[in-house]
Amino acid sequence: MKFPISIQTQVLIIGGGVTGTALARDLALRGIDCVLVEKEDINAGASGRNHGLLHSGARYVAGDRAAAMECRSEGEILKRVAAQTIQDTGGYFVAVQGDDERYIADFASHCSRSGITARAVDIGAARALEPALSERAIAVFEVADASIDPFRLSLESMAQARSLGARLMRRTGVVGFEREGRLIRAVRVRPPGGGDELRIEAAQVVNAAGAWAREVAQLAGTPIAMTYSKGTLLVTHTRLASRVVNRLRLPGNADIMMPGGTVSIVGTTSTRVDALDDVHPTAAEADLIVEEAARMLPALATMRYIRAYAGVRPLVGAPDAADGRAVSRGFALFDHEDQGLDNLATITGGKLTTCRLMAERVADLVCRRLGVSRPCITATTPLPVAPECGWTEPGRSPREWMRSHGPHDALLCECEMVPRSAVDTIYNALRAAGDTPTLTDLGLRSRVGKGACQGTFCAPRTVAHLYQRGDFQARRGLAEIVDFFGERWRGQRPVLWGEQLAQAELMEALHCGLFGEELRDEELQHAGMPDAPRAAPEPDPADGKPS
Amino acid sequence: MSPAFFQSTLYASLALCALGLLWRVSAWFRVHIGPDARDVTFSRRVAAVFGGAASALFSLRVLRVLGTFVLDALFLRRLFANAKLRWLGHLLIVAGFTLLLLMHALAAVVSAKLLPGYQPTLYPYLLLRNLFGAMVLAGVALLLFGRWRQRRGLPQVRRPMDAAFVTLLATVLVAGFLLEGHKIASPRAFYRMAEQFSGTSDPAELKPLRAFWAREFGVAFGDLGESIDSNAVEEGRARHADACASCHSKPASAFISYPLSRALAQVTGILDSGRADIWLLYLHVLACFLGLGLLPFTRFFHAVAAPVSLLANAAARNRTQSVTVRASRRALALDACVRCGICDQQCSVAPLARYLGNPGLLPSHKLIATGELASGRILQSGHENDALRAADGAFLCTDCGRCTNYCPAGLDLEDLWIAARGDFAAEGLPAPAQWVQARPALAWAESMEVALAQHGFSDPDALFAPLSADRRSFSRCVQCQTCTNVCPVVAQGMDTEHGVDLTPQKVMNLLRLGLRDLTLGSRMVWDCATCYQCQEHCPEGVRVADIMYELRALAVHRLGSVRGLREPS
Amino acid sequence: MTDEPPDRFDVAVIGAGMAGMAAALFAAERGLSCIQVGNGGGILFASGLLDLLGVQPTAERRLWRSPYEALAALALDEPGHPLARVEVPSIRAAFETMVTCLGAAGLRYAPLGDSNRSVLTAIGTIKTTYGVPLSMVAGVEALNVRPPCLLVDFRGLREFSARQIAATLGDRWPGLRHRRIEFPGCEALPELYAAHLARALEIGETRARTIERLKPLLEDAHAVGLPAVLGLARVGEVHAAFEAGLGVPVFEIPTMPTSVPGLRLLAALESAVSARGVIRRHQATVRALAFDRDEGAATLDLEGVPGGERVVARAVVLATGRFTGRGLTADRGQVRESLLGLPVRQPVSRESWHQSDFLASSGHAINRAGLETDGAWRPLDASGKPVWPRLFAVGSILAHQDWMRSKCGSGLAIATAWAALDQVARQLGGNGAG
Amino acid sequence: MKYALFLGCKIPSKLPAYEASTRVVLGHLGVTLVDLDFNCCGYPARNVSRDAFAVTAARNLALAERAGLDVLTPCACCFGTLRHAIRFISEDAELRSRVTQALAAEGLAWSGHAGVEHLLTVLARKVSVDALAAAVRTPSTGLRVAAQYGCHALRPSNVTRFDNPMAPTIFETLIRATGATPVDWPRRLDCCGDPLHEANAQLSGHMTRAKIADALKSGAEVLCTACPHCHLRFDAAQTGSSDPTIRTLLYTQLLGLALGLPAKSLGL
Repeated sequence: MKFPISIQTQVLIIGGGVTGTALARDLALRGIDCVLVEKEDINAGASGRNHGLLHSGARYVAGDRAAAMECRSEGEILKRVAAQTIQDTGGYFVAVQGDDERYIADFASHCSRSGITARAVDIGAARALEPALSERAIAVFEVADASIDPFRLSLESMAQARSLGARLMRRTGVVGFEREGRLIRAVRVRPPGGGDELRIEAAQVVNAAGAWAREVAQLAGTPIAMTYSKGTLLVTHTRLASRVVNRLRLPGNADIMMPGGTVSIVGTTSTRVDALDDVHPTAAEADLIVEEAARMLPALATMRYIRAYAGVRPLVGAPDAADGRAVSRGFALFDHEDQGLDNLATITGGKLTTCRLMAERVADLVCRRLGVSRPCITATTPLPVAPECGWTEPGRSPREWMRSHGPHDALLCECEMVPRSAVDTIYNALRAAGDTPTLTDLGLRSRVGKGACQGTFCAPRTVAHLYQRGDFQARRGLAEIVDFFGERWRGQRPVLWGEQLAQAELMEALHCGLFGEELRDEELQHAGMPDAPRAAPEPDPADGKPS
Repeated sequence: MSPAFFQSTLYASLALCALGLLWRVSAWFRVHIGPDARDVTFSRRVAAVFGGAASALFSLRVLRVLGTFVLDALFLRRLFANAKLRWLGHLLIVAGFTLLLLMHALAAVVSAKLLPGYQPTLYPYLLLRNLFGAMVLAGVALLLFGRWRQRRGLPQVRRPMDAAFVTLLATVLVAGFLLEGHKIASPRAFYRMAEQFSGTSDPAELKPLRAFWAREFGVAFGDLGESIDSNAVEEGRARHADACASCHSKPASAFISYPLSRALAQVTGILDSGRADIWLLYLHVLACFLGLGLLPFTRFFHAVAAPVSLLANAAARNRTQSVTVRASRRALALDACVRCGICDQQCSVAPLARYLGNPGLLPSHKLIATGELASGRILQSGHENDALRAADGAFLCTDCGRCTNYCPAGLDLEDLWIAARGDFAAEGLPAPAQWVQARPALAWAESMEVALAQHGFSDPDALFAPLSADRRSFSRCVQCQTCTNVCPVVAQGMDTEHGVDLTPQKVMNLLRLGLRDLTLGSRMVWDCATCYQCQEHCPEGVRVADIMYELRALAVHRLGSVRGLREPS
Repeated sequence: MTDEPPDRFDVAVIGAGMAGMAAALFAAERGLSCIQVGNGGGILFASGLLDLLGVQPTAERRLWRSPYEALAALALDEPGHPLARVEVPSIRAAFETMVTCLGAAGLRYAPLGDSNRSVLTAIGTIKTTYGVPLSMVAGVEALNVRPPCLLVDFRGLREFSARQIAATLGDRWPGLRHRRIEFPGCEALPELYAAHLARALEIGETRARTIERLKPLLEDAHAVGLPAVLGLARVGEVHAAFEAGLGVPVFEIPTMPTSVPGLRLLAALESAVSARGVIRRHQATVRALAFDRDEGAATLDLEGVPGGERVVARAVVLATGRFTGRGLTADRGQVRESLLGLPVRQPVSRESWHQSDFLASSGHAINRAGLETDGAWRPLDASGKPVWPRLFAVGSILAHQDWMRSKCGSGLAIATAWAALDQVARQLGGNGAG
Repeated sequence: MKYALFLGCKIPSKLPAYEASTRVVLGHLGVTLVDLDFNCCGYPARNVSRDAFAVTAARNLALAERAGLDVLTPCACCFGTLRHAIRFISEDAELRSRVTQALAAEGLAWSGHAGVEHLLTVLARKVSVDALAAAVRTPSTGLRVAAQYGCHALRPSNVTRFDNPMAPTIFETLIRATGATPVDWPRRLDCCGDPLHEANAQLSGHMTRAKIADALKSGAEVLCTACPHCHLRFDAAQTGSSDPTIRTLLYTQLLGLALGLPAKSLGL
């Protein structure tokens, strides 16, 4: 039999969301060697499918004081150490006619009890500053909410971790654990493109797979109790307000409107789901959000929406697991020792705002187990800016492009004005790390395809550019475009009415009507060009100069 | 008044006047207006002018010049054509003053020589003097009335020096009439004359003459009883006939000063004891001399400059003239403007000036600003706003040429405005399209952010940019690039070394992204040919070109408020 | 002061996509006075290729050599399909008339035969179409034979990469080479736009310099393919000059919208209708459409015109298109006909409008939504009767078709416009023969 | 037929021939022209203030309305500007009230009545092409003429209502009426470059020269204009230029000659 290749490391991190990447950075900063395996891509799960709201904590003051206070302190820390990922927009809590008077009355005192400042604002003044607010508003409080870019946060955490020796393996899913007594000897993973399995031998294994933590724990034979809650959000065509606007009531549906750079993000919903695969937003959820959110911000009823997305919140604590060791009600850290494992830890639950703290807690556990005494310094060490990581921020690329565009820097994406130089930077960085980037990878790391046209024009332009660079060969571009639209389409479908429906029709007219992408193989047959033996991707004589 | 004093003050004021004239006239060859005039030297300009004058003198054009002098310079034909009332007032003043000057001020050298037996106190000279004075007064009244009537909301140029000069003028006239009025009624004057001509000043002895003068000449004797017996009067008439009649006609013909004297009769005693005759004389004469000396330094120098301009036009061989000549004509224009304001009324952008509240658009104001620009005054610190507004005004001119057509002084104002625009541009105050494009769009955006942080902007979107502020204006955009494809300006990017910085479609996208400030300073917005191809072709009905106009207007205000004097251009 | 009465016309065509332009053109050809309202948006997005019918049934992705056989199949599978309701001779006549008029307006097409043609697209796929402009027809031949060929693109024309096309077909077309050149005079520009290149190539000097840059790259090429930028108003002249200069057939490949062929088609159609006296109102929309109940005439109130405008027409042709054309609008609940609120045949709920797979072969249900008409192309009201005896609907607003999947966009527009105008002429007592 | 003649700023001082020929030709065709105390059409103000532009334009319209006349202008730019003002004022109630206020200060009012016509639309639609053709005495047969439409008359067509903006025919029809032969030239609908001259002389020059070259290439002997801006721009670009030049002619001159009017009276 064939012995699979083995990789050695001190710590294996499973899951490349905000927690996993923060953990990789934390460990790397403490001088610990680690490998991060991610079955898809950075922030592919809930980490990339949320508002991008840096909570002041006020949202939880009534229901969950501990979480509220965590949010407050963590929010302050991140504003210090990861300033580049944050827009300090400030936020309003707004109640409209018909909302619970009682909750409104107690709100301020609840906040002060959690040490959160909420300043009552005169409604007229508030509407002067945020004209989009409903005239049916009956109470407005100002809090220290801010917007944070989770992609930039994770990408830059991972970038620093890598610079300190950590290794990232994208599109590498865990397939099994090799246990020996109370220890996991190795974790078996499947590399990209489904090649032969690899073994990763690590002294410690951390399960930071977010919603997938249950499956991973299951594979390790240490089941944990978790439930899933699906949340859907909508992205508007233009930015509606300058501040975060929260509904002043007990957390419910569609009560946060988040200004994200040049757009606004509205949501969320919350529905129990049991399966994790094929979680996508539905028309019904979109309708629910529009109707509910329009009560705070009436313009949302007539707004053009460009897409929707859905994420799954991992909720810890099902009936049987009243877990005493949970560090907080916000998130859960399992050491699995009672389940007979001494080198596995699972960290899940929690929220974007507290990801650094979650990483710190699990890193402390891992260090204790490894006998490493170095303290956590992520609360005080600024997160370094990485050139390839800033492009997810809406509205940044236009400025960058206008500042630096030379005669050879064309825009590949017009809606979000993403220049070719940005795409090259991102692409080269991924290549430098031994990756073979896809169009979707570029989309995740930039605004390509995120604008009004949802890729109609920018996808072909970007692919043409990648062919020109010599990065794409043969029919790969077609496949990439098809995948890219597949991914984009799930997000567009629920919001296809009004102007965005016209936009989608244009997209279909171009990509089906003209390019006939749905017939890409049939047309070949039809034109008498059946599949020929694939010629080796020829080295290109043309335009040797990097274009 | 001692002749010595009179002489010395007269010569002093004459000297001052001469110097002033010299200084002002030399300015026509010194002052540079217009970039093209920069390198035309003083001597070349002098040479050109005298050369031109000479060539005119020794050609048939001399007739044209003479005609112009009579019709335009003397009888103000051009003014008559456009403003009858003002023409009349102007003529009254000029004629009245000239006649007073000849017949009264220069009596010793003119009247005395030309008119045998001339005596200022004889009929009809009393009458005429009053008449001429009255003409001047009437003229001034007419002009003031006309000026008040023509305002039509247009602000007018006002300068202290001019006001002072008008007051001086009034002083001369009023003092003159008062003096005359007082002398008619003054017993002191009577006694002085009696002494002089009948050798006695004894009231008893002069009783009859006094009676006669009191009755016939209105001398206001304080001590004369109510009843004057007619015998005394008759005796007085006889004595008058041989002693006084040769020099004195009845003053009743002085239709202004005689009634004045009646009015003063009550206070004559006081005035006499106060020697009013002396100080009124001083006032009258000194005011005249002061006026004479100051004349060249006031706008009334146009009395010299305007005719020169008109004659120069007549002397000119053809309408278009060499830079050398125009250089001097521009400087001359600054002096020759009579501030009649006809240009302002005719100005085709006058309504714009009213609505924008910027008189800098109006010719009369532009002329002043041009002068101050030439002297550099307007560019000194503290005047930044004047300078900016003046420049704004200068560049909104449409070169319609109406001001030139109507100018009574025959000034080529159009040429002056074009020259002035050149100077404004050279001083770093070019047309908006230039000063905006002197900085890259991003630089403007950043300086606006700073300004916005300090103080908001005073230009509500609803007023300046309703379309670009309303997301519905471009929320229909489907990114099809049609606007860019049909844009001739972007197309021209193909054969110029640097293309436009943004395309129309990128501008629309920046608006959609809420980054409007990034567009205001962009070359695309300011190089837009406004040909409306984009808007006409847009399949989604986005009003691209209308929005471009809006962005320019918004830029003029927002960038204008953060722009420094002298943008690098 | 002029307060004129509203102008009167035989026909008012609402919409200026392919169907609207065809309707106006055919109306004028039949000697009817005509006013046409709307922007040429739909045409700007066109590729210049005139599809008739390529795929049937779409679910099976079955491609057809002969559009007329495909039509026959369509008639069997989907008798309700608008194209299936037009007589084949009418379809032929309509296409012939259309290409003749376009040719007269300077946009010449290869003779229409009985069969579809395969052409290359800008992303390296192949498209089945029917009417092909002369400037592209050499590409059809090249694709059939696949001799050594050269594809050339211009640096800066972002959505067209010769290398991409060559790579995508490379293993099936070994002799397909690619090169990138600088467009003369644009060496310093980051972005080029097809229309500007097209206009630049109408200038002899630029054209000559471009040809000079191409010559050394020819080598063994039997034909040269370029992005569709060979002139805008002078395509024939420019194309001929390239073939003469290079000594081999030269063909254009249509680029992404807004493409030069789209602009050419728009220009040709506009001058065709304009030359035939059709009154055009661009950037204007019909705010209100009222029918005189005693069936005399319809009154159209236009907006977007200062002070508005009112015209009267004896017949009205609705060619307002679908969602991009704004003939149909959808809110979250349902699809509406924008102008008159006519009943729209549509799927029950938004959830069922679109498939979860963008390229799903069966196509999206909403694409088959649209207006129901009677045999005379008259839209029906809720009770199933014609809304007004002389209100007709043509083109993509009609129900029971998915032109994007069937590759029948132009066919649908041209054929239904022709058929509807037959009815109009009949109703107005004009010469229906045309 | 009676109109208030709106000459605008350029014609009287820079192109008197246009005023002369317009008066002579229209007089000859029985169109009465009335002169009112008009001011600038408002165009320059569009770059500065929407309101100032609207008020300035509205003042002219108010004057015409007071005289009970429609406006006829030979300037494409004034024509477009006045039509735009009508649109802005009619679509924006707040603007309308500000304009009304400003006009009232001068004792003026505009109810939206006075219409605005361009010289060519009056000739083609009011006088009618047939009437022109009938009046022609000395047709300029065989003269190949390129029609310069002028952007602001043509677009945006919904505002100007001049002709089909993509494929206009009115100018060619009018040229045919004079017996001359209109030539088809690709760039006939392009901008002449004049509006750009202040902002970017180089760019403007390119556009002007491109048009002249295209007209020549298309075999035109005469470049016929109906706008002072286009006309002056073409002349300016050709004076002292080494490139081949083309003769420019105002349409009123072309027509006047065909009507047999003395060249001198047409400013030729």
